Amino acid sequence: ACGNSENDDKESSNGKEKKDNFTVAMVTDTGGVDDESFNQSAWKGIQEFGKENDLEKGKDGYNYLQSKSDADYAKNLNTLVREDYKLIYGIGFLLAESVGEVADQRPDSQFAIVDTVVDKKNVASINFKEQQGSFLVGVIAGLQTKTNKVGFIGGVESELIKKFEIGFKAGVLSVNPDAKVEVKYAGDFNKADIGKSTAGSMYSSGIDIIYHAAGGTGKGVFTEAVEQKQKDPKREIYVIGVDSDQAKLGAVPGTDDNVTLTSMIKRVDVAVKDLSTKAKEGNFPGGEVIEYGIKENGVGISDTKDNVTEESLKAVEEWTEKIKSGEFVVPGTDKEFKKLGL
Amino acid sequence: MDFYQVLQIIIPSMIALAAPLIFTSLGGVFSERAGVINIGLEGLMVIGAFTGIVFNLMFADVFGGWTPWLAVLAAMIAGLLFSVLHAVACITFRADQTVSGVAINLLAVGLTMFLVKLIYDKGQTDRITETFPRIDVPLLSDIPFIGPILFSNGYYIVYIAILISFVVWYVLYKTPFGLRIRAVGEHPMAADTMGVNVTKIRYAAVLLSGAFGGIGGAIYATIFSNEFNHATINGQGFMAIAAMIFGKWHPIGAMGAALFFGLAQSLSIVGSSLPFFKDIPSVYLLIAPYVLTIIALTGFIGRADAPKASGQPYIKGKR
Amino acid sequence: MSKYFSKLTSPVIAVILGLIVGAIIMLVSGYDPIAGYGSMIGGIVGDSYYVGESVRTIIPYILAGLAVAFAFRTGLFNIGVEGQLIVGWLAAVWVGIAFDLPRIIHLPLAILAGAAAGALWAFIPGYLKAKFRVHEVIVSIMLNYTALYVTNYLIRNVMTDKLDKTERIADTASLRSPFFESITDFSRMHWGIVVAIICVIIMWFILERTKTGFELKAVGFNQHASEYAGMSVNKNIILSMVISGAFAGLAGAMEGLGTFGYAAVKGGFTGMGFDGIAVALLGANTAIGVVLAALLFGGLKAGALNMPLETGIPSEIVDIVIALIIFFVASSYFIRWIAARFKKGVK
Amino acid sequence: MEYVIEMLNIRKEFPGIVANDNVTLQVKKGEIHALLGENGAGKSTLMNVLFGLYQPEQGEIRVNGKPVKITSPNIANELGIGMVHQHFMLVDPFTVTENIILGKEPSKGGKIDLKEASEEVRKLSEQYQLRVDPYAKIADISIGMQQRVEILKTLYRGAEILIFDEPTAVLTPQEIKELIFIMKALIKEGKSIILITHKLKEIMEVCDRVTVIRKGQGIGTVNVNETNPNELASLMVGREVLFKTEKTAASPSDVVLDVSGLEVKDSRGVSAVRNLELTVRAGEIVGIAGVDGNGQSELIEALAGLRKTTAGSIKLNGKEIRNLKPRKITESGVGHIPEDRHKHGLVLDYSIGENIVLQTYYQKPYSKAGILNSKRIFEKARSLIKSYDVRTPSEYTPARALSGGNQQKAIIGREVDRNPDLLIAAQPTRGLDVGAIEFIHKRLIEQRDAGKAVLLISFELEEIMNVSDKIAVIYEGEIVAIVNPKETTEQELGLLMAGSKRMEAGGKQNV
Ligand SMILES: Nc1ncnc2c1ncn2[C@@H]1O[C@H](COP(=O)(O)OP(=O)(O)OP(=O)(O)O)[C@@H](O)[C@H]1O
Ligand SMILES: Nc1ncnc2c1ncn2[C@@H]1O[C@H](COP(=O)(O)OP(=O)(O)OP(=O)(O)O)[C@@H](O)[C@H]1O
Ligand SMILES: [Mg+2]
Ligand SMILES: [Mg+2]
Repeated sequence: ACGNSENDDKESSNGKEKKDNFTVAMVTDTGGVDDESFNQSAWKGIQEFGKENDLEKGKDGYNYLQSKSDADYAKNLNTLVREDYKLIYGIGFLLAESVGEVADQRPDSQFAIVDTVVDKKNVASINFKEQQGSFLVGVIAGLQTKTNKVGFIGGVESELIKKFEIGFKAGVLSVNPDAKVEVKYAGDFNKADIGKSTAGSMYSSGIDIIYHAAGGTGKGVFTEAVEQKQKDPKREIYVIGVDSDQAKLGAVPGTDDNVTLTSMIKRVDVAVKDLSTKAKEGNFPGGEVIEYGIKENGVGISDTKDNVTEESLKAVEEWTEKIKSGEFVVPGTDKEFKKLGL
Repeated sequence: MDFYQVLQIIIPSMIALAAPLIFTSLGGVFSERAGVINIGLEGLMVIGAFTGIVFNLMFADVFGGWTPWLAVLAAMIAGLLFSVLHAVACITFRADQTVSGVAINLLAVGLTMFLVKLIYDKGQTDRITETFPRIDVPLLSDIPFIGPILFSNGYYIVYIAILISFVVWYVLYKTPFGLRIRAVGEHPMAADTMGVNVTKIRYAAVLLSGAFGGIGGAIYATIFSNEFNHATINGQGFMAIAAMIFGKWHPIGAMGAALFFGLAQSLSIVGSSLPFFKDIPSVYLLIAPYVLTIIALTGFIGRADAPKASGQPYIKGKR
Repeated sequence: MSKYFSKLTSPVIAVILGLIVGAIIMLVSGYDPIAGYGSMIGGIVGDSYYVGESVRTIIPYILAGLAVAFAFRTGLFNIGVEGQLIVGWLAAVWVGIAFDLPRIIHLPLAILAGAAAGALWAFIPGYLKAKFRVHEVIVSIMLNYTALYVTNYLIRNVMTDKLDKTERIADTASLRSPFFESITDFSRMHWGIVVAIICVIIMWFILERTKTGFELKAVGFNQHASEYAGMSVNKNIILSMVISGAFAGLAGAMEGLGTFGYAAVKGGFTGMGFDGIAVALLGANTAIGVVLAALLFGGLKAGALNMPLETGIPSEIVDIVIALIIFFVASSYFIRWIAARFKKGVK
Repeated sequence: MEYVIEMLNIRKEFPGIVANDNVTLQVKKGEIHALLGENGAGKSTLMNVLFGLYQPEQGEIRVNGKPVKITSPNIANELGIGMVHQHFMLVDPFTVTENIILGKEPSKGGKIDLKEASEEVRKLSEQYQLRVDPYAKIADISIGMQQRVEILKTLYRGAEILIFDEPTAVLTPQEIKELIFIMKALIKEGKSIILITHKLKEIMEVCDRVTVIRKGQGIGTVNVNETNPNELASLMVGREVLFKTEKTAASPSDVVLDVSGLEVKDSRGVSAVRNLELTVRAGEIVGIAGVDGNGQSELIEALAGLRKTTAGSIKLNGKEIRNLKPRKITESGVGHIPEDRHKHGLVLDYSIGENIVLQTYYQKPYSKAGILNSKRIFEKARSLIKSYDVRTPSEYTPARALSGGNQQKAIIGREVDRNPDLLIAAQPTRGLDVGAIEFIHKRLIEQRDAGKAVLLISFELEEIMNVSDKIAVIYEGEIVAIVNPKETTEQELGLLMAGSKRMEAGGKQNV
């Protein structure tokens, strides 16, 4: 690892006469590019964009800066502006404020933000219809629960995470009106222990499928499920992962079992690559909000679906069509959910 | 959900949450009883968590089911070695013990994260696959009523934590070594004039605290986070210090305090699904462990005095 | 002259030793320490933007350091600076949002609200220590968590409707300065630096020049003698915590009114409170020492951000260096011992 | 002649000071050998060298004629040297037995064998008639018993040579008697003793020979039966010392302090002062005589406002001051030299100058509008340091660095300088050398002659007899008798203090 970075360093500092590449870079939130969540996914998208356009990591190509605290967002964004990157991403709604501020200060630079809206001429906002993906995993959960009790564990209650919760609830109840969905918020995205204990209490109370939208806290949900399964292999309990395919978190050691039912996928990489390409071609959608839903291939369910039954898959397909065609609109807020009358 | 069922959910999670705190606070008891304040427990837990996870990842293929146990052992040794820094600074070089502890904390996080990036080239380790298995304690779990509450669905290491606190009590209060530790923490010069080697005893106590802190960190990481990153140990060391003070620097007291913290935390997690707690805004449940601790300290636990010489370097002949 | 010199020698030697050990670690790990430190220094003073950002980083470190140092000087260990800082942040932002006032009233009011909230939060451990002899360390650790959860709750449920951060404060309550921004190429350096310096002077003045300071320190050293001398031990314990908490609350207010302009739900502690302990101790708990320590500490932290981008060295190396420096300062006996050996050898 | 201990030409330096300069001490087997010198003369240092706590820069130590190197207390113990330190080396929360066995614990299978230990302690205490309760906690037992524990500690380790560093400074007359008895018993058992004391009477009573040191230098050794207190005192101080403090007859006038029906509870809530009646007039010194633990401490604390009283009245110049805050009491004209100078009297980490204004820092001219005027503070300090002969490098020196005597002088200067109507002096000369004692007694009498009321509390009968104009005997929290020092004897006082004889009229009469 270290040798590489030394080379990077040389290349980047030697290449003083900056080529006229279309360079892109991103600022992570405190999670970093290996958070197994949207930072990682975004970085993947940037890397792919780089590969397709023959760019290298470094000042002439693509790069990222990790923030160690909230205070670093603006500074990191500014640093990237000063390094003359053509398109600069702020990954995560936490960076909204800073992106807005720096965008004002640097009207000639192009920015993009993920997961929220920054209403500035030189900022493009990438949003996802997480409720749609969550709806699909909800359908699976609704059909496959044996106890008619399913759980949802959110990180911190917010508009964004609410979309996951509401979509999931709607999905479960649409196919299984008798089911009960228990919702709990851990109050933190980074407390695996809370996730674990919460999952423990849910499983003990008869819930057999848990969908989490809780980042690091959610990892604790997997741990609990795996341990329960290890102790009692006959137990049928599942976790539904989020953001990326989390199946590897659910593998039960020493067996072929996996407690991952499926995962709700949010293709930040697709969106980032897509937007970068548009910007390179001179079509930077500044000031616009670009929504990625099922239709845009921005959300969906994971490829790993060994535990998903045929019946569920068929249902998922049907609902996918309905959503794509606009026949069914998945609710994303409490209000919309009530209107649905489930 | 009836009450019995509630207990079945709360109690195992309480004990599990308490286990890392128990070990770490016992470490604190050793060190402070010998007169060396150890604010660095947090850092020692970080070292333990890091070592436990890295060892686990490296040797899971070799040791299989024994890996978590050996990882804890490795973490114990790592914590012990790391605490040598604290010991040398505080005992030999008469450093301010609080300062040294703060340095330990900073150093531990810096060093482990530096190493994580060096080894894994990312901000956290991979996830471990060999964890402590869930067990029903043979025989005991069959006891009617309390069996399912206390001895089912737990981890062996958690029960060991409770047993160890009794062992520590025995060592501190029944053996010559313990007598010397306590003497050195109260009145090092008296101990010195009685032929007790103050330096040696203090080194031993600080190293023990490192070993225990390392174990605590490893258990936490192995049971709860399954990986190591900068936020894996996030204040547990300070909670362990609180447990130690709450427990009046007594091993059994510290264990009791750790269990209390575990209970309060477990309540805050499980509470929102219990009938009685359901309507309480979650913030009340979240702060309950901390507020309850303060109330308990104010109300009925009352004053406890730290070992008299804690915080002071021992300089021969100085009064 | 020589007195000051000797006071400074061991910290300076400690800094040098810390940097040397850091360099060794970089070498062993296969990095180039010169490039590493070069990029770090670039990140501190490289150009006006970085200077501005470094100054901004230092502001809360100074105030948090003062908070810890003040308590230490009066015999108390305020490990609750973190919590006091968080509530001070929120209170200042709240005033910044909720009122519509001319700047000359609004800004001071918001700053004072931060100080008052921090003071109030520190009053609790002070009061409990005075009245019930409860150890201030546990109470303030517990209050750190309480502050975190309560402020998060307030932001989400009271100040906003389930949002993760408050709206921006009014311009009339902002510490931001177009002037500083213009001379530092849009850094977020703000007027908080003036507040911090005023507080440094206040702390020095209270402790060294006032009868209140005389009492506070006396109570810290010897409660029995202070009581005998007619001082109120309880009052002074509480007062000491309250003043310390006010500094901590100000640290938060500077973040809320200067750096950020809003308060956001926090996933965990800011860490500034704990860093304040290190700053205070590195600064030997004196006002001027805290400034120097904060300069070093904040500078290194600000510079660290530059290292991964330029050289690929994990920025944690800076944390290691800081920790080592603190170690060496703490073990100044060791440095003096070496120095004595050295002198003897020369003779 | 056979010496058990020989310390030859010992030199011990501390940074900036030579504590022992070429001192020689030779102790014969079976003798009690006194070590005499002013405060800070270097006695404790010499003994700490012998006990292995300090390493001498020069000189030789021989035990039973053999040269030895004593590098740690452990080695001293092995050589049969035991030390009872000036400040007790006891672990407060431990029991008597635990303290005694620490470092040499009998154990069985890794566990301390408390039974055997207690048995051994009991045996030892019987053999030497050192009454202790093996199971009591140190914090709960009297100073006298603590000292017996210290002695047992050395005996448990098989000490043949015992060092006592100022053992009597903290004891009551009764306890001193007991200690002397014990020392004699130890000699009979073949032990040898080195005794440090400032009390010449004790030296004359029990010792065989005396070695005198002055300012770190050995002055010489004399046989006790060939000398007298006056000679010893001048050997030690280097000048003549007056023992009987000279004073004219008192001329008491108005009542300054009037205590009646006072009830005070001690820290455990037990009644310590009961229905106490006491008056002190301007121009007289009233001494309170009594055995330690009869309510003296509680009485003083109540008078100074440091402890709440439950009933009665305390009038100062006719005004009620009972249960007022300490500051109100000080301001109404009470000066107080506290019993424990380290605990109450001084903030040891403050400079001596700051300590001098500890009671007045908030008043003009030392502070104005809440701001200290350090110039005036240290001016004041300089003048008091001069007039009270406080030996300190400067007014900025931390109080901690001063010797006990000089600390005491600073406190007295501070309290007297405030010109209080009533001066309470509690144990003002404890642990001080004769020169310092003389100085302090003079100051007390000066106050009296200036028309102030002085209340003196002391366990030293000699001090009470010498200085007081009137003696009130306290027993179990009551004043059981008031006597005129000129008309009483130490024997009579002793009986009164032991509670065996009450004056017919109770404590109510005024002389
Ligand atoms: N630990 C020390 N560090 C520096 N100087 C010391 C130390 N201990 C003693 N001294 C110095 O040595 C001298 C002798 O002190 P020592 O305690 O032996 O006196 P002493 O004769 O026992 O007095 P006292 O009668 O008051 O007990 C003192 O004047 C003091 O300055
Ligand atoms: N740690 C120390 N550092 C410097 N000087 C010391 C130290 N300890 C003792 N001394 C010196 O030793 C001398 C004698 O000390 P010591 O405490 O024996 O005095 P003392 O008059 O016996 O007091 P006490 O009332 O405690 O018996 C003092 O002059 C003091 O300056
Ligand atoms: Mg002495
Ligand atoms: Mg003395």
